[in-house]
Amino acid sequence: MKKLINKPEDFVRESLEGMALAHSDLIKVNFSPTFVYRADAPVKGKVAVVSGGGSGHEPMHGGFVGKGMLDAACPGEVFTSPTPDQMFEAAKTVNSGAGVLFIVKNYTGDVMNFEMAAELAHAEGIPVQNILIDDDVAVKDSLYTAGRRGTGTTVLAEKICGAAAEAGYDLKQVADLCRRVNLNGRSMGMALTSCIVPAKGTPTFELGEDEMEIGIGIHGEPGRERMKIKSADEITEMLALAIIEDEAYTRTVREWDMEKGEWVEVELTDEPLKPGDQVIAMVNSMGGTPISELYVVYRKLHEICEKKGLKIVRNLIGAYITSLEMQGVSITLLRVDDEMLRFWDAPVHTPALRWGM
Amino acid sequence: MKKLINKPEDFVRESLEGMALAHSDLIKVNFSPTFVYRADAPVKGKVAVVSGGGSGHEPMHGGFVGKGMLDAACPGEVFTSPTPDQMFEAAKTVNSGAGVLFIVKNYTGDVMNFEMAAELAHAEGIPVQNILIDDDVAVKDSLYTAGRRGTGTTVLAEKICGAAAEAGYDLKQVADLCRRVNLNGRSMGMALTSCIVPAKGTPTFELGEDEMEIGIGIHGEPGRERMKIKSADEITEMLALAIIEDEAYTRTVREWDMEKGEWVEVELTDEPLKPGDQVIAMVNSMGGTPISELYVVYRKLHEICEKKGLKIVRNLIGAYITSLEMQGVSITLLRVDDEMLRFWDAPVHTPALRWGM
Amino acid sequence: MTVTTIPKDQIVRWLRRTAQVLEENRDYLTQLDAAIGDADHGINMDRGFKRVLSQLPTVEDKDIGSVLKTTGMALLASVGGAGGPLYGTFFMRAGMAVGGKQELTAQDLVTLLQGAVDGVIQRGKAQPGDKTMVDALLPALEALREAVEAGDDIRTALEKAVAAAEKGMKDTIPMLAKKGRASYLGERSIGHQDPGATSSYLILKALLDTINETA
Amino acid sequence: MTVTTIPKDQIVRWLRRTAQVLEENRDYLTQLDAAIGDADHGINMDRGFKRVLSQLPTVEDKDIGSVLKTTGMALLASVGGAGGPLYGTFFMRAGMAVGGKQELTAQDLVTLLQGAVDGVIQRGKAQPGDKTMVDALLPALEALREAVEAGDDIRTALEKAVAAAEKGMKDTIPMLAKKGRASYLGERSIGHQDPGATSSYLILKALLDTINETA
Ligand SMILES: Nc1ncnc2c1ncn2[C@@H]1O[C@H](COP(=O)(O)OP(=O)(O)O)[C@@H](O)[C@H]1O
Ligand SMILES: Nc1ncnc2c1ncn2[C@@H]1O[C@H](COP(=O)(O)OP(=O)(O)O)[C@@H](O)[C@H]1O
Ligand SMILES: [Mg+2]
Ligand SMILES: [Mg+2]
Ligand SMILES: [Mg+2]
Ligand SMILES: [Mg+2]
Repeated sequence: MKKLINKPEDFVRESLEGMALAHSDLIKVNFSPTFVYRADAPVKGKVAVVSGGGSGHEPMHGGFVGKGMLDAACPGEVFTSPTPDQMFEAAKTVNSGAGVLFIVKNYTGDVMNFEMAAELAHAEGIPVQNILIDDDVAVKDSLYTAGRRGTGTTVLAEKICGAAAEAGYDLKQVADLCRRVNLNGRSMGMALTSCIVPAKGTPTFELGEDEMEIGIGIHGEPGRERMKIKSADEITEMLALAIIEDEAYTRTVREWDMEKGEWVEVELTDEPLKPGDQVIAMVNSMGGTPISELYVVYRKLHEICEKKGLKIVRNLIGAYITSLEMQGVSITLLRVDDEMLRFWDAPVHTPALRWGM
Repeated sequence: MKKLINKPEDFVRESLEGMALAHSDLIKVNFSPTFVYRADAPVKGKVAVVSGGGSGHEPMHGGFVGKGMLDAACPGEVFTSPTPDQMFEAAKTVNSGAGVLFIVKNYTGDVMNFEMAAELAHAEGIPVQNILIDDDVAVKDSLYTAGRRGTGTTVLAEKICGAAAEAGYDLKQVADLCRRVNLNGRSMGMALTSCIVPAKGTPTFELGEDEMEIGIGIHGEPGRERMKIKSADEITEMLALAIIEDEAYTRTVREWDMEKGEWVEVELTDEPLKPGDQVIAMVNSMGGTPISELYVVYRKLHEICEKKGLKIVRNLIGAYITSLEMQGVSITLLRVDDEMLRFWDAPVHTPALRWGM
Repeated sequence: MTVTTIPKDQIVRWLRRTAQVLEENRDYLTQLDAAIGDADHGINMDRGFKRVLSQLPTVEDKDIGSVLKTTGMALLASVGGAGGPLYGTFFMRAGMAVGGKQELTAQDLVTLLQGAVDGVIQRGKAQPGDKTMVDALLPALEALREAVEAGDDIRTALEKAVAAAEKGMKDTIPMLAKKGRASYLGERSIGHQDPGATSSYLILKALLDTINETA
Repeated sequence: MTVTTIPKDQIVRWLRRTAQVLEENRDYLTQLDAAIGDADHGINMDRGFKRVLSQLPTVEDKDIGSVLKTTGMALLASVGGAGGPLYGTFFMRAGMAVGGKQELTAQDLVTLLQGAVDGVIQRGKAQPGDKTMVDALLPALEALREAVEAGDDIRTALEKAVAAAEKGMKDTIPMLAKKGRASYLGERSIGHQDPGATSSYLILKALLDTINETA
């Protein structure tokens, strides 16, 4: 197993310890239970934005804790959703009284654990909202699956909602904005190589020397289709068209009704992208793909968007939501309006994303 | 070959085209000859800082072109030094009259090509200085080799000298500062896997499943020693101690005498690190190693520096000077004084490095 | 020998045996999860039951309900993923179902498993046939109930329950997953045994083996 | 048949043949460079001579000096790495050494190679034995000069020069590199043939083959 780690069981902790040492001006890390939080938390009067998920997707989420983005992040074991006690303790630590938004990627484990955490927070008197991110167009239907997975849009939602919270939005407003970001964001990814979960020590899946996997998840789950490797342009076209030509998607999600103190089912439908839309385009490395290749992908994506009448008004190119050392790429297109764009542009200072300060 | 590319011979161009599209607010790219330059070049009254080298080390150097860092970068083919015409055209484009500093990594090819470029620039009446970066402690002697290679310190030198130029330093001052940064910076790297040069299509070297290469260069050149993979802590210790315990190193370099218009040989000696020194610590991915592992390395590096009485006053952790998709890490320690630190902290806005604006 | 009650120390021994069995099957379960999931189920369950082991000493002298609830809490706070809330709920609800007892009758065992399986279904919303742990648990519960109603002793009833769990586990192989991570695979999930159904079978079998050992 | 002069069109044919030979040996040279360098020498030289091919038509009707200098400039602007400035200098200095001639005598050929090799040594500062292209070029130059001084015709003299280059190339195998990228390997550079010495041999051999073809 070719990794810079010590014992696999120490990997997540040691990585977080390193991050805490490197960014002590921005973040602190709590252990047992484990969570990363803003060094200046709780920030008076501000809604706290909290996310979390399995480790192995770094810099997400811990690398996005700081000014203008997340107040806390709860890292689980590698590719394993964190546990409710982590989320609950994080919420207690960063809640300033204005409440907590949990941004939850739609995976069975994450959903269930964050639901239990919301119940705990509510019982403690903390106003809480859970908003799901389910943007992965590789998953086609929601009736016969656990629904679309949460992938790249998560990064953009964390940035935009973090800025809105910083700007004084209340909990309902931040939650509404987050839901709206999710309904406007779509992603799809692919892998050239499998990653290796440290505790397992061998590749999660085997790909032939000339094979790739399309529609991969961020946990090294097999994707929708395995095929011979194609050129960067062809791959970009497959991913981009799957996103751009995706139909309206309807799903039923559970959200927390703060008044009633119970879960309510909400039906949500998004609107396909259409000519004239303004988008933020993210070209994301799965971890092992260097930025030079991401630019090759961006070049083609730009061309396709132009042809389709989509205007890329901002871009984010790099390794933001990864699968350990997996080689591959994911593309996210987020249709934005002025409000989202304003919060995108707002200053941010976290270990992994920084501008304007 | 598992890469997101089209034809190997188009890789460098297409990657640069993608970068230009993504960062049109910051940079422009010229082709035939190829160079990346600041969108607002030439910047009136400012010394122009120019670097270059083989491609495959992205984001270096093109990703460091922008406000507060490089004025231009000349990318060669993958792992192949660029040619004098690229450097000369870049110099003509960004020279505002205050002259051009060429920051040159010490590889035979880079040195010879930049020397020819300096001669061309001089002939054209452009004041020019070439400063070598040779910081790789894996290379022991300078008498029987081409001398120490230029590695991680290059990134730090480009940031610091870029800020000094932005602050109004004249050519001699920027060159002197660059030389001083080089004499205070030391690096060492290692590889867990080989990279694949696109045009070649197969790994540059073969490493067994349980092997690693210590003291690797950034071109996939074999390193000093091949051994069984060790733990992250042991690897960090090997690299850090090689840097910290390195003796004074003396080399003769050629610098350009602007008055005489000829090359002069200069003997330079650096001073070993000693307790009490303040350092900037860079933990750099060779391209395929994810940031989670870099933090594991940083954790141990921090501990070692503390034990050795070195104070890490700033850090930079990520993929900055890479070897395509190679997995591995390099460590750079740069002893800083107040002047260097001030320029390090100064605002910078480039595709790959950004803070304060 | 007929077994009419399960005393608390056998419940504790069951949990310890489960920890051992899951350690032994760590790679096997993980391998199953690699095929249709994310290659962590065995790792997660092993980590979770190690935590259970570390907490058992603090409740060993309490009642069966406390032992099981503590087990559930330990799993909830250490397993993570889908398995954590599901098995956490399984054991917490099992504990709540039998309350402060020091030993369980055959009927108590039915009540326990009923509470546990109800909890899993409420939490995860899986239907039979969705290719989840429910496909091992529900047949086991039915078999146990029928056997106890028919007058079988605990050991015989459990033997039937475990056989049903094993069959349920194997029956997941041809199923197309509709819940959890495997559901993303669609048709490609067919032909693989569900890791969660497998761990459920192992956990139930560990109870039978514990009883056989002492009986 | 004795060959007493090399007309310009043979020089042009030499350069075309060199382009072809380097294309054929692209992988071989790259493989040699992979062992002790950075796996690009063949790729670089192939790219460089493709550029030469594209520029030859613009100078074909000029003198030999112009043809060679254009070749050097094309290499300088397209090869990069260490090979670029070295072979760029090689051909530029070769061109400068023979100036405006339309054909070369044996003595001209010595002058040409002398200028070329001097240029490489001045630019790269390599000593014989440093395991570089100089180890093929210098013996070739010596052999050529001696043969011409002894009265050999061009073909015989070139045969000796190419043989010396080949021996020099092979002699780099046991050498420890002291210049260029291979020098970082120290002892580990021993046992590998230098890629630059190999390309130098191939370039000289291409000249001999061109002459043999027409003679
Ligand atoms: N909604 C659900 N209801 C019941 N069981 C489920 C559900 N979703 C997943 N499972 C079970 O969980 C198992 C996977 O557990 P685990 O690997 O620990 O979690 P994760 O999928 O989060 O990595 C599956 O094999 C399946 O049996
Ligand atoms: N200082 C030098 N003088 C002469 N030849 C050299 C020198 N340094 C390197 N070489 C030659 O250059 C060859 C490598 O060329 P190439 O691979 O194109 O460049 P790079 O090493 O920059 O990748 C070596 O095999 C050697 O023969
Ligand atoms: Mg998991
Ligand atoms: Mg090279
Ligand atoms: Mg799993
Ligand atoms: Mg080379």
